[in-house]
Amino acid sequence: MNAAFALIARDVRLAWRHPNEIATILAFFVIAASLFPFGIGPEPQILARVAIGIVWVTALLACLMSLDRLFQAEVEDGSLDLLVTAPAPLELLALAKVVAQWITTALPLIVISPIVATMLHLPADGYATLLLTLVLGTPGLSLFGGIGAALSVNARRGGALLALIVLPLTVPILIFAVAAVDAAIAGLSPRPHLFLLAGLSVFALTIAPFAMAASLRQAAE
Amino acid sequence: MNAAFALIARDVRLAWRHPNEIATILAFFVIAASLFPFGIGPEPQILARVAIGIVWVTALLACLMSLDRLFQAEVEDGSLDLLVTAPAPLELLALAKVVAQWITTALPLIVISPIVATMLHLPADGYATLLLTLVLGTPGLSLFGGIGAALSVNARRGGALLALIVLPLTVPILIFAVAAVDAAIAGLSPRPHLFLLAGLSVFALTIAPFAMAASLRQAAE
Amino acid sequence: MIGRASFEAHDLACLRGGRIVFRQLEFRVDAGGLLVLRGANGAGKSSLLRMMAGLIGPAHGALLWNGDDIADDPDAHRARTSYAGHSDALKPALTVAEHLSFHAKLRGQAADKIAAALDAFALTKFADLPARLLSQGQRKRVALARLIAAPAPLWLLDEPTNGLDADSTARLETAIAAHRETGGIVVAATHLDFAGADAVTLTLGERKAA
Amino acid sequence: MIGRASFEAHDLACLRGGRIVFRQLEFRVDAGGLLVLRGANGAGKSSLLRMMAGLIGPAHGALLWNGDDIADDPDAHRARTSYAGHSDALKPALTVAEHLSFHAKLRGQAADKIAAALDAFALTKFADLPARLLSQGQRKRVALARLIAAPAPLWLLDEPTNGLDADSTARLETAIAAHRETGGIVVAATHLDFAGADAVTLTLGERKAA
Amino acid sequence: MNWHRFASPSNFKRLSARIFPWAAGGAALCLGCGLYQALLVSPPDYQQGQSVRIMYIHVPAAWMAMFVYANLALAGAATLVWRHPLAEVAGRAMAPIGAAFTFLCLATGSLWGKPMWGTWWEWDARLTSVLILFFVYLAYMALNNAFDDATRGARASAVLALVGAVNLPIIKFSVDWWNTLHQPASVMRLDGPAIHPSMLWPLLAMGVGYTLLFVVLALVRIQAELIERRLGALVQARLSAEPAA
Ligand code: HEM
Ligand SMILES: Nc1ncnc2c1ncn2[C@@H]1O[C@H](COP(=O)(O)OP(=O)(O)OP(=O)(O)O)[C@@H](O)[C@H]1O
Ligand SMILES: Nc1ncnc2c1ncn2[C@@H]1O[C@H](COP(=O)(O)OP(=O)(O)OP(=O)(O)O)[C@@H](O)[C@H]1O
Ligand SMILES: [Mg+2]
Ligand SMILES: [Mg+2]
Repeated sequence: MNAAFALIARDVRLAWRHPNEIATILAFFVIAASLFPFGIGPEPQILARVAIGIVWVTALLACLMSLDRLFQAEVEDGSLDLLVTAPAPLELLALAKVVAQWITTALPLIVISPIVATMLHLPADGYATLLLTLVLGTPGLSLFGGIGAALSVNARRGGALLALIVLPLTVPILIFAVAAVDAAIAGLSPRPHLFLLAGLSVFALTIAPFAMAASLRQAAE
Repeated sequence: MNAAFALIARDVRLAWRHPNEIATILAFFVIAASLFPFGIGPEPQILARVAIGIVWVTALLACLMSLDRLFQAEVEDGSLDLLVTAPAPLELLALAKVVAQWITTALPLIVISPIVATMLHLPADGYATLLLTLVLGTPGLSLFGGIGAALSVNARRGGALLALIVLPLTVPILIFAVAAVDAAIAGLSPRPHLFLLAGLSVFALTIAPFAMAASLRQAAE
Repeated sequence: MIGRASFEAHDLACLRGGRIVFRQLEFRVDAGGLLVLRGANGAGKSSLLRMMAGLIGPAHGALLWNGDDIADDPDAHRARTSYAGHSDALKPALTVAEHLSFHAKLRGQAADKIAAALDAFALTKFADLPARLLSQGQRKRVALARLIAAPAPLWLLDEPTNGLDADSTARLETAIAAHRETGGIVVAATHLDFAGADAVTLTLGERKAA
Repeated sequence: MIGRASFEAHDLACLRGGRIVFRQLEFRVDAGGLLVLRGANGAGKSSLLRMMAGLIGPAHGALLWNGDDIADDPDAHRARTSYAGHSDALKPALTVAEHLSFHAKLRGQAADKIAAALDAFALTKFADLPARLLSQGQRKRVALARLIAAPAPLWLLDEPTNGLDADSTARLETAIAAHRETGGIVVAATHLDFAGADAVTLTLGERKAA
Repeated sequence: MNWHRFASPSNFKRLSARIFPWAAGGAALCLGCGLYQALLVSPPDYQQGQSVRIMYIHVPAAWMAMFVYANLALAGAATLVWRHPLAEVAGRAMAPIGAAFTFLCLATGSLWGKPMWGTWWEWDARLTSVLILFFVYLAYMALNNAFDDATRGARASAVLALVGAVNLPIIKFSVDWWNTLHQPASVMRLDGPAIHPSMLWPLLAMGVGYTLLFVVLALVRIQAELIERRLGALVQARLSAEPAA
């Protein structure tokens, strides 16, 4: 356990020393989301309909960008060898890396998402649920993304391959999250969708550590 | 000049060595673009309105993902030293790397973009203009992105500039491209927008080689 | 500290990329022993060290610690093994001290040997320098200082003197001698002369062995 | 091939990260000469080599080629310099032969010395192997083979024997001797004994120099 | 039962040589009869008219898309647990076939959707989950090919095949769990098929025919892959054998 906490602390510190990486991802999030008013025209009622979708898709893509190097960087500088030969379970260490990635990427995205939602005229009823879906859904994104990142270590065209692996796995998260916010805006209960969302994240949590550890052991061979 | 061609050939070979890599990036584009209907909802008339925006955001993302490591990879394996100490002008070599990136990423995207546009129900009048905007605009994306990639190699100096300057630089490209297609769909002439788009790419071409070479020389210190 | 221990290989074979790198390899080192791996480039020294570290599995045969196959209890084997490979595994933005204390915690140990580790490789004055400012040899010394920061009975060193100056090489030899005195076992691949009392040399890639 | 040439430093100083690494450095090598750089880790050998390659500028003083400051005509200096640093600069997916022929073209030369370069470092068998399958020493040999694939009068070698086995070290010494015979100049940083007739040794980081 | 006995390449070769003619003949027979029945003999639907004939292509293709994926996941488990090379090769060989069946299902479904639902494509749960299945197949193939080392590619894609297996129940039960345009199961049901025998028999014949076709294609691809691997190993051994010092 201590090993995992040490790894989380190290990764958060590393991200903190390169704040421009987080800034890049946040800037991508804001810019990608603010592009849509140009594409759709400024009518608030149409914007409002697509707002949740845009927030979620851009959040997903931004998350993906930061996952690209999650394990690849460890392989390239030789750190993976040290992680694999450490006496702590590799499952736990892989999970710790995902947690650190979530803290440094998803958390800032969640914090600024209300701003983006406002830019897109999301109806007032949707904010609370939007935040809830992000809190419940992004762990699943990061975990499935972690599987993709571990699988694509040392692969040719790692980035695009990662997207190809992760996007289909995360589509259900996207669908339930959007459905939940839609329900809230329509005055219905978002609860069933939120439960499914939480269920997906829990499911991801149960399989991701094993899938990541298995792939990383192969990568270290 | 020969050195630049050799570098383009090497990078293209590295990226396209195996034909399935092209497939990977194309599949990424298709999957990323088909994510939006999951988020936005399937109504064709709304999809049609955001189709151009989606194609362009996805193109930008694909570009960013492949630019991320454009120079960083050269620094990490020591190749940058060989490029900087080669008797060819560094401006030309940096440009060659961007050209190779454009050939391996932007070109396949342009070729497949009509399929994505069809999935998103883009009105028929928009296709020709969409292709034109991609042909005129993606060089600008790659070049501005190349500046960002070179700047972010030099983490100490101005990595944050990537977020603060380069990403906003690409926004005008997106705006003019979307405006051009919108005009074509509305039956207006897209020409003024296309001229502006071409102008931006030419502007990028005049400054990018010098900006990239300057940051790379600093990075090699 | 470690007591009696033995590390041995029986009929070991290594396959990389579908090709046999070595086979029918045998050796035995006891507590306090030093095994020096020699052989031409590509003979399989690094592969053997990675196998000893549990990073790759043997294609045939087994590695035994105190007579037990290390594959039977990989957790215990990882706890007793410290591996220092070709790469330094340094993060440019982290300081030397941060690297060492992270490594100790990663291996589940208290971060109380950092000062000793810095001292052993004359790194004390670089403790707060980020790794990106270090020279090649200084980086290598940080990688080696990990061995002291998080002690383990079995040291696996892949060309540890690469890039070290004479003074640092002497410090490494001192560290190895001290480790062996407490009953530790050291396996080191090298192309150079390596000082060490009664070291066993295993040369890979010779006709007899292949 | 190269004729009379000289490479010298006058009152050279190097600043890294706001700290003086060395100053008042003087040396001179003539055509056919070998300058061996020595000094403890962090003494500034790599920094000096990078300065000679034009990668970093001197904080003070100048490097002269045939009496002209190399900073006056950096293009000409790059054309005459071949730099082999700590890193191998290999792309895992490219083959050994592809690396060498790319390097020749990058330096504006015909790719007709590839076979000779492969032969000089016993790499002919590996010509079509992707670099990711190579061992550490084999990688280093590819990096060194670049010197032969794209000839240049001035060789700058940063710890070139790191990771090489005895046979490869001998091949490197042969290559250096052959280069010097044609009037080439070699500057090499090393911690080891380096065979070379009438080599000039420059030791960095000694009190006198600092 | 000792599976390893069948799994050695030479035993596999003998076994597949024995199966092959029967499977190929059976596939030809079933597909021939099935298509004849489906396109000419069976009655047009009282609601759907002639377009119901797409069903005989579409439905077995959908079954195969899922069936092949299940095999892929099993091969993946075998790759990871027993590390058997034949499982690796089998996964690699089956994936494109499964992707082709999935594509066939999507394409025929889309063709059928136009007359039935008035749209080529709808983002409905059943359709979407099959599209995801197709994407997972693509990702599997890309990952399998993304490494120089075939074993590494096989193991990485095996992990993906297992993770992606959750999609199978979603496809199967999407019509029950959500309100979909797509109709619920009428053949593969616990309480027996609810479909007229004149349609059921040709459908089942097509299903058997597709399965045998899959077996034939998979055997051919596995053989080809085994030969390619042996060649690759020979070439690599020649290239990288360094003379002993
Ligand atoms: C691209 C669009 C479509 C896709 C991806 C799709 C997918 C599937 C799948 C996966 C199954 C297998 C279900 C199972 O075994 O439980 C299936 C069965 C079936 N589909 Fe579709 N389908 C599509 C369009 C259509 C359309 C337009 C119709 C006709 C209205 C249709 C009618 C059927 C029927 C009758 C079955 C057999 C159900 C059974 O008896 O079990 N499908 N489809
Ligand atoms: N990029 C850098 N920025 C700032 N300082 C640096 C940088 N690289 C090296 N230094 C510092 O400059 C000094 C000289 O480093 P250099 O790499 O030249 O030493 P060296 O003699 O090659 O040592 P070694 O034998 O370890 O390779 C060291 O003290 C180092 O800390
Ligand atoms: N990842 C790999 N995949 C396939 N083959 C490899 C891999 N790494 C190394 N090899 C091959 O295995 C053999 C042994 O390599 P290894 O790195 O163990 O040699 P070594 O004795 O450490 O050499 P060196 O002295 O150059 O470091 C070499 O022929 C090499 O080509
Ligand atoms: Mg080695
Ligand atoms: Mg140095």
